[in-house]
Amino acid sequence: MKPSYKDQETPLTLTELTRAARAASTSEAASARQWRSLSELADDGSFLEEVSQAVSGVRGAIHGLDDASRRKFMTLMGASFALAGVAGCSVQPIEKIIPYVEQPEDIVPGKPMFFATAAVAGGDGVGLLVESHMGRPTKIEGNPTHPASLGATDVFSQAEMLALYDPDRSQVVVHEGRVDTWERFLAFAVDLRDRKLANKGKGLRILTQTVTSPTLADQLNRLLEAMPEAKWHSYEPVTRDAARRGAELAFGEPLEPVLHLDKADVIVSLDADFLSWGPGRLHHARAFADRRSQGADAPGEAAMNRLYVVEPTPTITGAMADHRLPVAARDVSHAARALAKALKVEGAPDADANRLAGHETWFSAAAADLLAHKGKSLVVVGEGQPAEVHALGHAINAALGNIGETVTLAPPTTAGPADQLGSLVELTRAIEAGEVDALLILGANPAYDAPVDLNLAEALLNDRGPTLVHLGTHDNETAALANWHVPEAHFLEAWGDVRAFDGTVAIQQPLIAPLYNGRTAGEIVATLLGEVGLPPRETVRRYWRERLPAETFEAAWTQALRDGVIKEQPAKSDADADGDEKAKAEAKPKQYGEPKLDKVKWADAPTEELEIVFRPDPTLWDGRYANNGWLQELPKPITTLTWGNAALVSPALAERLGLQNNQVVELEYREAVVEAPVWITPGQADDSVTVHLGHGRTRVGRVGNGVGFNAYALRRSDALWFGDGLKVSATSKRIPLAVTQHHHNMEGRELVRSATIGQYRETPDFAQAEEQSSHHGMSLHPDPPVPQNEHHAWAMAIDLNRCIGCNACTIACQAENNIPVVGKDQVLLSREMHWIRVDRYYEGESEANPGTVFQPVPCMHCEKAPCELVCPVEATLHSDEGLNEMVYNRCVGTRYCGNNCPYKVRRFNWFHYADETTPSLKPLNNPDVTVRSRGVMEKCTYCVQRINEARINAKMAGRTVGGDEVVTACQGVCPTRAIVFGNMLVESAVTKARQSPRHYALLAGLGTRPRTTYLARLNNPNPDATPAEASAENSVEPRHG
Amino acid sequence: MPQVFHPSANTLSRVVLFSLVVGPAALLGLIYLLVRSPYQTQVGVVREQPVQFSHEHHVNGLGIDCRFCHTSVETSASAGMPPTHTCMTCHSQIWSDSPMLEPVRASLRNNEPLEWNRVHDLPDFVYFHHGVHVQKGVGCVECHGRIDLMPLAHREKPLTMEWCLECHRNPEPRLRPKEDVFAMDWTPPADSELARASEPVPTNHVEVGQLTNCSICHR
Amino acid sequence: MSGHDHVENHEVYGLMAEFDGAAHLIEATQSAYDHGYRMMEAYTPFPVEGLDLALGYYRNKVPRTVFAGALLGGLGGFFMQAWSAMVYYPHNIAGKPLYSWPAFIPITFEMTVLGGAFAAVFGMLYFNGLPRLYHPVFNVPEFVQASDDRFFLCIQSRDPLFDPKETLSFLESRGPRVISVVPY
Amino acid sequence: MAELKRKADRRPGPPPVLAPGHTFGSVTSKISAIVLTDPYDWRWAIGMGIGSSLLLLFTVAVVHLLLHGVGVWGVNIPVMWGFAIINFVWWIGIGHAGTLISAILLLLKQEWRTSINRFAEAMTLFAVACAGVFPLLHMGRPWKFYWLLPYPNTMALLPQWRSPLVWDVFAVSTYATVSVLFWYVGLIPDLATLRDRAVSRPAQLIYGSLSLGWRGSARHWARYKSAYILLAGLATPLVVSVHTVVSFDFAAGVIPGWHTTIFPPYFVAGAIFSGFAMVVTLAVPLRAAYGLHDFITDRHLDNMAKILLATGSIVGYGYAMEFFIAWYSGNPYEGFLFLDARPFGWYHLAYRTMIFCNVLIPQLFWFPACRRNIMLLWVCSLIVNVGMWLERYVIVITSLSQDFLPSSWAMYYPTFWDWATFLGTIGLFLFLAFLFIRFLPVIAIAEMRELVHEKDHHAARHRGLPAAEPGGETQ
Repeated sequence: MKPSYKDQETPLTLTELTRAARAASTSEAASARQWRSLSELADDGSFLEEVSQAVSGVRGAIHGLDDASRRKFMTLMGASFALAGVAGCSVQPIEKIIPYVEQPEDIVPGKPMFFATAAVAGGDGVGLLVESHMGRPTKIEGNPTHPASLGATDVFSQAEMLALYDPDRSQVVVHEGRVDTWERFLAFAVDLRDRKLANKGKGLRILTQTVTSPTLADQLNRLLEAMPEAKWHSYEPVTRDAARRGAELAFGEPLEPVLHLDKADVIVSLDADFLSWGPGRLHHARAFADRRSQGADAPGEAAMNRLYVVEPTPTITGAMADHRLPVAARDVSHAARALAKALKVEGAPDADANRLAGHETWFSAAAADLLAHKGKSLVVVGEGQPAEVHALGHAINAALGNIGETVTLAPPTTAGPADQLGSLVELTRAIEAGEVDALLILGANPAYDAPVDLNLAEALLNDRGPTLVHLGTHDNETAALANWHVPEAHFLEAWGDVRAFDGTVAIQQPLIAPLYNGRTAGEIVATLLGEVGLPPRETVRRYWRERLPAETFEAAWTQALRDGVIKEQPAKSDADADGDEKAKAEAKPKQYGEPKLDKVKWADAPTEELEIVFRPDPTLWDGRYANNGWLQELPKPITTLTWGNAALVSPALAERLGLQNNQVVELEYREAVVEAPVWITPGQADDSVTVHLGHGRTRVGRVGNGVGFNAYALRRSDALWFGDGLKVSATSKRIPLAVTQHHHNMEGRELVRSATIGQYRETPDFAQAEEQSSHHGMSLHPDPPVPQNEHHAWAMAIDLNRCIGCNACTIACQAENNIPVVGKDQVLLSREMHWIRVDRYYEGESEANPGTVFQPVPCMHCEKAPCELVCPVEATLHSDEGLNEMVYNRCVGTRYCGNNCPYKVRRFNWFHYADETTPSLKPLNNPDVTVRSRGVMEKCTYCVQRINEARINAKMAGRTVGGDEVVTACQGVCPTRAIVFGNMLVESAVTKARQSPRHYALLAGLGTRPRTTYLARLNNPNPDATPAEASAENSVEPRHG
Repeated sequence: MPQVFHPSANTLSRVVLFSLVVGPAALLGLIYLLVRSPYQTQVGVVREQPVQFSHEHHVNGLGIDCRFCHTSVETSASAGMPPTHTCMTCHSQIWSDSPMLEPVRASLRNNEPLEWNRVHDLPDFVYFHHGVHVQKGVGCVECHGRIDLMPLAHREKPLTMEWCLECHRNPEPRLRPKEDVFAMDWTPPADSELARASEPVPTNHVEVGQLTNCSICHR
Repeated sequence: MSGHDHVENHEVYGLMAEFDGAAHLIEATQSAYDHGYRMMEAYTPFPVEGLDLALGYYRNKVPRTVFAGALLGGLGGFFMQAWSAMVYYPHNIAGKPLYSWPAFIPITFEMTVLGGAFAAVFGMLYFNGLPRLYHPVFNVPEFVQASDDRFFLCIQSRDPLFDPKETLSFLESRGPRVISVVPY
Repeated sequence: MAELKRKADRRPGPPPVLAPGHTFGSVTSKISAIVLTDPYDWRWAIGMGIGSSLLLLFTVAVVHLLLHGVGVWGVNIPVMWGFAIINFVWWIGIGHAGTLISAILLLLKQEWRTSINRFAEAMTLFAVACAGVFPLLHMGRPWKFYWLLPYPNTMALLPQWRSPLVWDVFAVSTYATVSVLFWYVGLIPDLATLRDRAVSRPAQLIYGSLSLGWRGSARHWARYKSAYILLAGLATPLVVSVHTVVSFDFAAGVIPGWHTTIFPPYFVAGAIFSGFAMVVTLAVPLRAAYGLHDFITDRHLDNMAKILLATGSIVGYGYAMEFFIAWYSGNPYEGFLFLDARPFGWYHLAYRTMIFCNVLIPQLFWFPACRRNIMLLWVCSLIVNVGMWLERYVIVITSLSQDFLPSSWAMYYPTFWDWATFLGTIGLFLFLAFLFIRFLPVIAIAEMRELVHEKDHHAARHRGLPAAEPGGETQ
């Protein structure tokens, strides 16, 4: 194939490259082959050397995998993937065993290892532990020692696993549309450095995303010292500018609030989705849930927190609220004012009464509640609210004496410009003025996600535009405009460090050498600093060697690599306010004086118009995950929408405009027009239409291209999060939206059981309704037919009072159990494969503001499983430890079990869903789980591979498995610890849960005796709530039989 | 003339009728035998290997312990295949220029691993853990036969589910004290054979009931 | 019986008389039986009641064969299930007892019917000595009518009383339409 | 009832089961002529054309299915069974009339069965053949179907005997086998007739060997009769058992709308109902095409109409009881399904049409006029066929699409391939049926002779004369 490409004059597209690569890649190591074929494409002999050099660069870094073994590890895996997948009958084909040439000390074939690193999402770090099978990362877990993880992860960190192996990742250096090499880029970079040193960096601009990496920040600052005329801009489409500017207004300096939900009895959220958006969300979720379940296990004590939420569009935070009020985003500011007035905050302006008409009592009740809990209450303002609301929020918290108690203030964890939007605008103007001759875009994708009114793309394209260097994981919209595109290394391939919401720093260490020869931002900057060839690992080490006591450095460094968290010393002079925050966050916080409101200018938007509300997508975030099949197919909380976004409208608005679900409307905002399908969303504010960012990518890969519509096309720098004057006009077109739940009402069935804390105290066993008790243990055959294991009986309990419906369990399960992605057309046929789904039901009469409850549903592992009875071939039956086993290779696919499952948790391979052809996806599979073939049933196994591993280890050690020793994937990832799993026969978390008065089994009346059971949900509504709230209250009536 | 057939037709017709009934049964029997034959189970079939490695010579002749090459057999699911390096520890000194060992030297020279053809190959959906079997006192010989007497390695047991179950249902006769696991020629002491042979079940904490759960091997 | 006759007897299978109707055939057969003939057979286009009795045939083994077959099938079916569920590989299926006899009933029943049906058909064929595609009676040209609207009585030469002339005259005395010799 | 009586009195008497003036010879020649001497028939050609083109569609559909997997059908989660099982139950139901007519009516000495049992049995076989393909095709891995059979294997596993699907395998295969035997045994004497009347050598050889050398000897007849009666005796409970077992496929499930004890009786009734409807659907054009009015008389059609009325009403009663129990039990899930989802929900159209076709239409047959109006009868039989298909649709689809957890409710939409497979089996059915009509006697000749014989005996006894042998008059 070499000549066929050599003759080509036209530039090669990425897809051509990958196709070529795939053609070349045989059973042999996929990535290695791709390099080779690509080097042929590049028609450059030096390519192979470059590869091996890049490799030796990380020699030893990959925990002892040397070049040879690294080049072979995939082949080794190749064998075990051939092993995955259910083979047919007939004689087996001969298999190869390929040993190492020289076996690394610490690698034991068949035994996984875990390494600490950290994910960086929108600037804030989440500590991770990554499972690695013989040099091949397969699964991500949270790092318990990291404050932003506490052992849990969000959906994004889970999906990073797939992101790493994404076959559509950019794989080669591209120069002017032609494949090129890193050496040639280095030549260019070195030349650029010389030129820029000459003119003090005039005309050199660097655009990054939010940077919290101390090392990278240090590198950039050193660069700016060397080239004073150069400028560093940073832009994040989901920026926290407002929070920082709000603090600036109130305190005179840009600060970031650090929440301490564990101390808050009463929380008022002003459009703040603190459970799923913003730094430390996992930390907050845990703290919130812990407070939520105080008084839940023993009805006596009552310290359960109470949550008021005011928000334009339903979020999972709103779903957890005891009192939720949907108001337009523009009116949240008035909600804040109303509270401020009620709390007599001086300088607070009057609220426009008719904006909140009918809800006065709501606010008075909330205000009273806040007053009653001075110092133990908290007002949180959302990222999507303008600066003045944040300022007002600070004032209210100050008035309530919460600052320093439930919220502390800290300098931003982010380095670089505090006003990111401002710096992007400035950059754009400079480009337009032709003042920029070289622009380095490190990771950012402004061509896609910059506000539309900046016309950044045009500016870059016009002939006075700069030489554009783009570093990115994908050959994306911005790369298309770039003169140089350099593939960016995934963080699992890279050295680095990252700061968490509270300032804690975690070291990122690579789990594997760059699959696609990617580079980090640090490496690019290093070249400009003249540190060519300095291994990235050294860059990081050098930074920390300067900051940690020399004598103990090596120990500290190893410690940091093992724990994933680095112990900082009080900062040295030069480094920005480095060390302290962590200390501050815990110890007595430094005082920043009383917040003042005098500098605040109170904007007032015209009312009586539709407003458009922009939100980061719950699963694609700002679009960076658009090519991630797991996240595309992950149901979005609340809407359960997959594969695309929609214009969310309230039932009332839909009524008014005569809109139906799936109907396409034209959204016209200022001059821009976008076509979007409608999804009618109960709980949406009537005048607000919410659109999620991150969809409608045009150049990201096979998965993400053209999915959904691009909401950035409506987003303007003066209305980053919401704006008035949206025009909605219906069309006759329809775009079917792939939702995974079509029916939203429990039909009066006792599926999710809930009560107010008051009702709970009266009748603690409210959840154990008659239908349950009466049928309990009723059976003609009470005893199992075969002797049961006397040591182990596995069971799972899910605390609905803790579950926040974030769907992390679903994606963690997908990652652990090789669950395939099926695509939009299959989801539309309701054929999604998720083993654990999060059901969402609306409660109460009010469609405008219903109660929302979540219920994760994995396999129930019924002791009397209806599925087993009807299987004609014993493909599903019971183990002596109480597992409902599914034997894929025995299944003939009659689907009778699926029909007969009352919980509908069984999933069927209608086609051959598993992707066994894409080479780069093979290493992704968990070698301990069979890859299912076409025509077989599958379902939750309680992560039987983990049970087996634990059992085997225990047996080899001559002991029995501990009650809580086995951690299922869904349990491990859960931010709120809503899921407990273990052995019912011994003292364990699950035993405890099953004794709780809130304990109940789903559809117990059927006598299936589920091993997966639930703890009922509790709400803590304000007794003084007004009749207006009655509708919301209905949602928390206990429902007996 | 109503007589349509020749007298021979009588015999013929009866033969046909008979074979219609018996034929299918015979076919089933044939298949039954076939799936148990070496054609299917590959018992006794020697596989072509890059190097004609003789267990007989190395184990029986030189008395090298299994674990010298299969290092992780006691701890891990995979017994582990010796890296080229291991071979060269000796063969850099002895037979260092034998043409038979050229592939090994080439491997080390070019950093290209040797590619062996798997002899004991379980179906893809079966998960076998060497470590636990060794720890529970299942001798190598139970599954691999007298590999120490094989000049060229081949399968001695059929490795069918039926065969696995024989032991999983009734492990006693096939267990031995842990220290004898690697002794290829071990036989239960003559005195009260069965008693001594089944004694490892309690001492090695084998939970027999558990061994027939499907998920023990299939996940 | 004379050797001469003996030879003759071996040249013909028997003498076949053709009658118009069932009633007529029955009375002819009856008298033949009374006359002492035993080795004879009547052929009709449809089952004629009483004809077999007239021939002195009343040992029909088919029913007991069917009973045996049904019994065999039923027991076989039940024990196959019980054995494999209880002994061969006992499983915990939905917590149901290993010996779930009620669940075994349908298949036991089906196997009973199957066994009986096979016994009925193959038993009938066996006792009838079928298939027998070639048979001397087919050598009689008129015999085509046996499957249409004619009724035949054939006295075989194996019968000790058989004597070409006497038997012929006896048959003639029964007033048939035609009498033909059945060659081997 | 009284109404009926008066009508009956007003009538001179029911039409005969066999037109007068027929003799052994006339019966034999008339029926065997269809196979042996009748010239090539254009109506047959058209029918065969339709049949085989649909059969071609079937082949395409099956190949497509096997290449891609059951996902090509509209089945989803929660509705994991779709057209395949609906069609299976529908065909199996149709397959009941044949054996019922031959066996039960034989035991009940219903002489009117004689002229319709042969093609009714044939219809049974072909229907069962059509039914049989669906359980195979609907499997995720059809090539593993043999795991449902008990055979010695290296996995040390036999089928799971508690699963109704395994019962199905045994019930359906037994039913097919016994029906074939029963049908073939019935054919043997007629094959002999064809052998003797055939002119071409090949025909003689083929019919000859198939007739196993039958020569109609009295002793053979005796054993033949007892074997035939015993087969009928075995087949009778078999018929009942087969659809009972099929109904267990649903009744053994926990799904509301399935988990009910009334299923066995009302499935069996439904089966007979649809079976007879199909017999009528076939008999009417058949007798028109081949002028068999003498053998398939209005008496037959009248009786079958009455059976449609009876069984249709039983089915109606079944529906009513489901309704009542759903309300009376107070089970919320049953209640939702029967009192809400089916009559008013997503599938109310299918449900209401079903009631109309299966319960209301048959009520017409209270009126003799309707029973004797052949065209009307035929149209009604078609409607009933549709109705009974809808019944299975309602049972399978509505119950599954809305069961216990509202979160997993979803609708079911059949795809092109669902329809192709369904129509395809109709093609298979027609194809086989037309082959049968062309090459085998559609009416049991020997039994017709017997009928003639008995008729004349009765006639003779009435006249008090010795029976004149009808055989005589032919020459």
